[in-house]
Amino acid sequence: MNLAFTPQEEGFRAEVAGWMSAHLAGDFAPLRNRGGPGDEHAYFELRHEWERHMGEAGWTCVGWPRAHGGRGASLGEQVIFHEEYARAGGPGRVGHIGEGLAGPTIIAFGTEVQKRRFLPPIVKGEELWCQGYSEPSAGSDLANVRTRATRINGKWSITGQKIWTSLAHVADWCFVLARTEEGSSGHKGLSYLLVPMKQASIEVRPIRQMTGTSEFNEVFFDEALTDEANIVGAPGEGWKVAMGTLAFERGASTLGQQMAFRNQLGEIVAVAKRNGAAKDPVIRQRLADAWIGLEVMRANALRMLSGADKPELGREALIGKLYWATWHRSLGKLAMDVLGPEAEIVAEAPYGLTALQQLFLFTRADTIYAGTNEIQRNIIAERALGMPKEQRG
Amino acid sequence: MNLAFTPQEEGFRAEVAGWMSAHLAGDFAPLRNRGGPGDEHAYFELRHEWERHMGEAGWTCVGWPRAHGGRGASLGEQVIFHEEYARAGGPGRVGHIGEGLAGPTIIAFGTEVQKRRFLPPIVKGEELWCQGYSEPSAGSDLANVRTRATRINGKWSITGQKIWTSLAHVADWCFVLARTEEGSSGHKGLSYLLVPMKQASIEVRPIRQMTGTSEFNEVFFDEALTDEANIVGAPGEGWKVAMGTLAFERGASTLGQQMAFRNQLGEIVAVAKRNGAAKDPVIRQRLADAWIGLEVMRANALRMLSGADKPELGREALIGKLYWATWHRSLGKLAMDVLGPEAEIVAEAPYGLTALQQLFLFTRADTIYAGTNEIQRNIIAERALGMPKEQRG
Amino acid sequence: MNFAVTEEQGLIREAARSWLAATATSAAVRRAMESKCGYDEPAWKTAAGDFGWAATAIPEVHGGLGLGMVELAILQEEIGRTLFPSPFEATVCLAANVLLASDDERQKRKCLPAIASGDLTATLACSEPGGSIDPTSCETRYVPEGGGFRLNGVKRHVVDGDRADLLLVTARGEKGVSLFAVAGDTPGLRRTWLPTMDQTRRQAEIVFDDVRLGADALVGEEGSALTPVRTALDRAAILIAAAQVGAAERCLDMTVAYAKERVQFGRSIASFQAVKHACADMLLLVESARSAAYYAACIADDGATGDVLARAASLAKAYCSEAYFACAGEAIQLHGGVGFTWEFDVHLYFKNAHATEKYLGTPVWHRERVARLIGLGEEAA
Amino acid sequence: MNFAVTEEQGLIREAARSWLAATATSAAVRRAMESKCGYDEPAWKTAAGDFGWAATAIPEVHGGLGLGMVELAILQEEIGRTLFPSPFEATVCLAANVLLASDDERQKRKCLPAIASGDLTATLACSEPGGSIDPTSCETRYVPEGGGFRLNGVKRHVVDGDRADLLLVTARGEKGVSLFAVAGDTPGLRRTWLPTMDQTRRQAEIVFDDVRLGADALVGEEGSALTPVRTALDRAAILIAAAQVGAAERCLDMTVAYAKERVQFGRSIASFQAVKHACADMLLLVESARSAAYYAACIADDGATGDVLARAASLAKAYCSEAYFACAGEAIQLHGGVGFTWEFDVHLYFKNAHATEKYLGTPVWHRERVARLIGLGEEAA
Repeated sequence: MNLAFTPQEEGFRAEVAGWMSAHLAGDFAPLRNRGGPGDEHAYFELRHEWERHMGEAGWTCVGWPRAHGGRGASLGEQVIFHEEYARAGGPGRVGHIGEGLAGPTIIAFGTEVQKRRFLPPIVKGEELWCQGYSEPSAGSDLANVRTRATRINGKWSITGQKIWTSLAHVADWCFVLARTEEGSSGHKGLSYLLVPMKQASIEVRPIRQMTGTSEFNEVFFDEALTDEANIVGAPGEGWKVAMGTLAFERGASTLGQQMAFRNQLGEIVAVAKRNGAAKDPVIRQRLADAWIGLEVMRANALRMLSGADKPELGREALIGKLYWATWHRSLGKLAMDVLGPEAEIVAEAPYGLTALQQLFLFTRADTIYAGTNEIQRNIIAERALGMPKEQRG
Repeated sequence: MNLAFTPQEEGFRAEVAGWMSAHLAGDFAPLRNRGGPGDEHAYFELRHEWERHMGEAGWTCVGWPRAHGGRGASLGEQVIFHEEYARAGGPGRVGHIGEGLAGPTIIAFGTEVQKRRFLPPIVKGEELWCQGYSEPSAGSDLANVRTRATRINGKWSITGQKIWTSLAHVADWCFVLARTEEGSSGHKGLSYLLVPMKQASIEVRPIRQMTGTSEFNEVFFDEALTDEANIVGAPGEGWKVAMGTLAFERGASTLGQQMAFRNQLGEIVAVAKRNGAAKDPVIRQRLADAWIGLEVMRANALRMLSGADKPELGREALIGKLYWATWHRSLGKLAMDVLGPEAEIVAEAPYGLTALQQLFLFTRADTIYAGTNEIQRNIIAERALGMPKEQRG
Repeated sequence: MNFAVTEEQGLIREAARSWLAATATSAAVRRAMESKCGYDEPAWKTAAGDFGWAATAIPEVHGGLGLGMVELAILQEEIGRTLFPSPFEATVCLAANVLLASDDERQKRKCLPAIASGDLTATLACSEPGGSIDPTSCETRYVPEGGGFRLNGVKRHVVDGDRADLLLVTARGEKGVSLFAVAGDTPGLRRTWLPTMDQTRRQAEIVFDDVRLGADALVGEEGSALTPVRTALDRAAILIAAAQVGAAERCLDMTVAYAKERVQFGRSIASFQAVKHACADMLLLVESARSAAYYAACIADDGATGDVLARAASLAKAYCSEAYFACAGEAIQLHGGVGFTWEFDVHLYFKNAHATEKYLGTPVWHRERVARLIGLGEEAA
Repeated sequence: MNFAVTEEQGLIREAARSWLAATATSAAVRRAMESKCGYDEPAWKTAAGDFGWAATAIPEVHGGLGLGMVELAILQEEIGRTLFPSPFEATVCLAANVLLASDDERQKRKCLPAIASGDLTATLACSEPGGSIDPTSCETRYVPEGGGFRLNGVKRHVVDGDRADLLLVTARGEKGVSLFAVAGDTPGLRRTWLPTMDQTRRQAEIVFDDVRLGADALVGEEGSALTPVRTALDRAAILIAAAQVGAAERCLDMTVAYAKERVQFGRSIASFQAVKHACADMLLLVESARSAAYYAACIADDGATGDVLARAASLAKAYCSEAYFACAGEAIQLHGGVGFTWEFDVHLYFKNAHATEKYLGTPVWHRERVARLIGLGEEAA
């Protein structure tokens, strides 16, 4: 057990920092500290350009195996990469669903043909992905999938509705959990399909959130088509593959997320010092608590990733979502309390929120999407502690 | 809606205060601020003497109707009585189970003969009561009663075990919920029996609590007897009567309890001023919060009692137990945090706790006995909000 | 002593509730909050004038109904329940209360009847950049000039400050902090709407740039503003607390209704113990908040001022603010995905909970004041 | 960088856990805590001497094993799990650390081998009435006298202060705060056991009444005590945090086991969502506390001192203290009635959670220190 970086790792740090300072400049300079949840619309095209630029230089998918086009970075190097990326103000990545979810799933469960077809465009930042799991009537009951897919003429034909799909309006591909066995229910009879988004039989409707912006979408599939070969895993085994994807959500990409959190906390601390809130003993307690919570979150992630070679998910991995969502939501409220009465005033009429207001409002969604806090507690109790499952009605 | 006291009520206040200052003196002086949960053993005999003394002067059962020997005090007068009793340092009452639970139950559900037999000794402070509801295997599942009673020769013969029975070792009578219909289960087939405690077939074993003291007891009934007439309500209707008793637990006696809380908070504030903790901004927040919580608790009680003539229990009555137990438990922790490192040091070896340490440890039981916080939340959700009941296994 | 609502108070509540249920629908509230003026003027005229809401606590001698804080609290609770945007808070809770607490019979005669009839809207312009609600920290200055006064300074976070007909303004002069009644259209006044996260309540900044007032603008004696302003702020805080009660209860009601109807895992989610317990905790907060707000309103109706009123106001504002915020947050959580959409109403309450928590003193500020008032002395130096 | 336990560390843990499971049973812990000495002396000899626990982090040159804070944290986690009463905390976590952090090679040569072998017990006597853990607030005084020193003052809340063989005592003289190695049986020393709520840890008051010490009692230079004492306090705080992790996890394990076995309403109470969620929250706290404690231990093993060590120590102590207290409290709650009996073990952990939360700085104290160390400047004057 050792948290120190080796000289070799420190060399890698210098390399990342050097590249970032040289390249996040010029035309890319406006991207500093932009994008990410709550700011996903900012400079989208330019950020896609940035993604391709990173891909060319080999800075996407740093944790992927070299065989699949990644950099094969060690844990220490991944930590360093995310630290330096954030320190330089690297923008929210538009390719994170491909790099963090679709790609690792295809690496783990896909065919060689799929790997050759789909991985390189992710690594190069060329193709963007979105996730088609949630459905309106399902909510946290992820297995309650009503979207159907049937095989017709060498194609899968998909009909149904997905919801809470971020980046759907810009994505090239969507991984869709669809029911392929008629009459099946629950976890059974589902398949994991890769579906091209740019087709007329798919309609994307943005959902307006409490922030006034539209981070999420509804996606309507009306006999949308994809090649028969674009199924990951066997037909009917979609649930197993989908659970694999969710596990990757707990992977190294959390380090990047945490660096974004660090920047947010830094901004709040700066506000507190500017407006005098930093002298308030109660605010000081809360800022210190937020800092402690973030460091502990990082330590949790390092423990999880240090044990990533083990077959089963450690208990520290199961708590990740509940932990960060709850911490982040508190941070949003803390930001407002540091601001005091000025917290109310938006940046521009009629409803242009400041970054910290976005944080405050958007973090209320954090404890809901990708498994509510309640569902997370069920999962922890059932999987980590072996307590009885909730009864279905 | 009006919280001001009338001149007449203020006259009553003077009367109570005058009596207390004249009588809680001399031989009774050591009783000031003693007794009550966590200190129930202190001066027990003298406190029983005090109970009789109060009874003679007409200061027990002040809220009971005059017809049953009470004082028929109005809400305002009851508030005043409890305020002045506490202000004078009146000791924890040894007759509170008779006055608050057994008596009101007999008034509501008992026969005339029972009223004549049992009410006067309660009013006079002569007979003490205890409550026989909980059983070891039942816990919060109050209806899971295994204690059986059968009718033999004009008597009820009772066999079984009760637990968490305070004052069992000193009580003259116990109201016992027993199963009188063989083969029945749950709420059905129970009867509410009044059982004399001073008989050889009843054994009382104290339970040692985490405080080192024994507030509660196990009570073993081995063919214990009581007269056939000592049943309240019809055979098999014990559950309804018992629920009535629980409702009385939410009655005016909460005012007395709250005055005891007020004295405790006062002591903690005094400690804080002595040891400098009162200057600590975080402690100040918590002390203010405790004070606010107590005042709100009082306002809840006044609302509940102001609507006491209505048939159904108001929502403000259903929250009472959850509210006070949670508040009180926090107060115990606050007391320790105000004391700082000295909180650890007991009053005398080997395990003689200070009053505030008793408070800290004993209040952990508050959120458990008489319906855990979890059970209280179930009750609130189901009765006040009409949400579905928990399924039985 | 009796802490139950009287029959008359019950009727006031029922009338307000049923009218608001029909008038301040979700669609109407959204229309009003996005409109230029920020509220539905005809509806306000009906409520303030025809129903006498604005007249409630104004003495009969000044054209009012002569009722009290409990009745105002009832109206506020119902207003809060629907988030009905209106000048009620600024005009009735703040401005009328500061006039009532002053000893200036002339100004009362001049302003109160117009407020009572619903013809005049008003506000109290007291807070300044930085947002302290203590009137002693006033940095807006005045100097006597030609029999009248000249004002300079900035007020900020003034509720309805951009639209109220009459501004009651604190300013500091040689004799201390004084109060002035200033018409909204006085030359030299720059009023700027500050768009806010909670769109149901309006804030403004008001810049006084050599604003000249006549001698008759003064309210009370020079230097006498602190007491009436503090009384009005405390009474307004109690009334904000009452609005928070109604709004918090609406969050609970929406949530319970949604939970009963929403099915997941083959069950109504209302059958999950986690949902039940969260709702039970909300109920505890709602009912306790109600007790807190009406307790404080009764204290105010008993004629309390100074520290006694301050303690009751702080109790109510601290408790109800946190209760409301907790309920609104839990309401979003239990609504799940739809809870953070613009389409569902929950977010309106959440934003209002946040706005009202910050307004007229945060819970932390009020607890610190309580700490002093219950005898803990001053904070550490 | 790797944050997984090594194979060797895993073996240390397994050995400690299995021996403690057999040795520090509930009955044994209760026997020890009620005994005159407060711990099981033969068991301590076995662990400290035979197993080398006391030698763990002492350099090989002084008779130790030359391991580090992570290994000590592992032992503390296992000790905490059983509440094994022993001199480990005072002797190894406090006293050895202050000697190691000093630059006095003579004292190290003299004391460390005896500590490493388990023959010498020791403690750090630093805190005084009022309980501040900052060594700069030291009011115990010394004056040079006849080539040695004379001490006067009172130490309080000294862990093992009544029974340790050797006391490392801070005292203030003309040259600042100095450290002295004082034999427990030195004349003039009055050591009084202070019986505590948590009976598994012992506190004492030590009165220095004209205690005369030889010149060789001094540790390091005169006036040089602050740095080694602060380092030792921070390292000890990290090790207390590690013990809290093990104890908190034991609370969780006891609770889950009890919940699975206890039937109410015809169901295992582990099937109630409220119980499941409470246990899930406990697990989150336990695992995060583990991360916090070992993170800080790694920082210490990287050789951190001063502010970097302080920040890590405060993080660990604040987080683990609150996590443990929450878990112990929840454990009582979920055990229901039996949870507050003397017979069940839960109360032992609850009391220990409270005692260790207060010890070496409360969470509030540590957070305030963190606030300063993350650049928030000083508190308001």
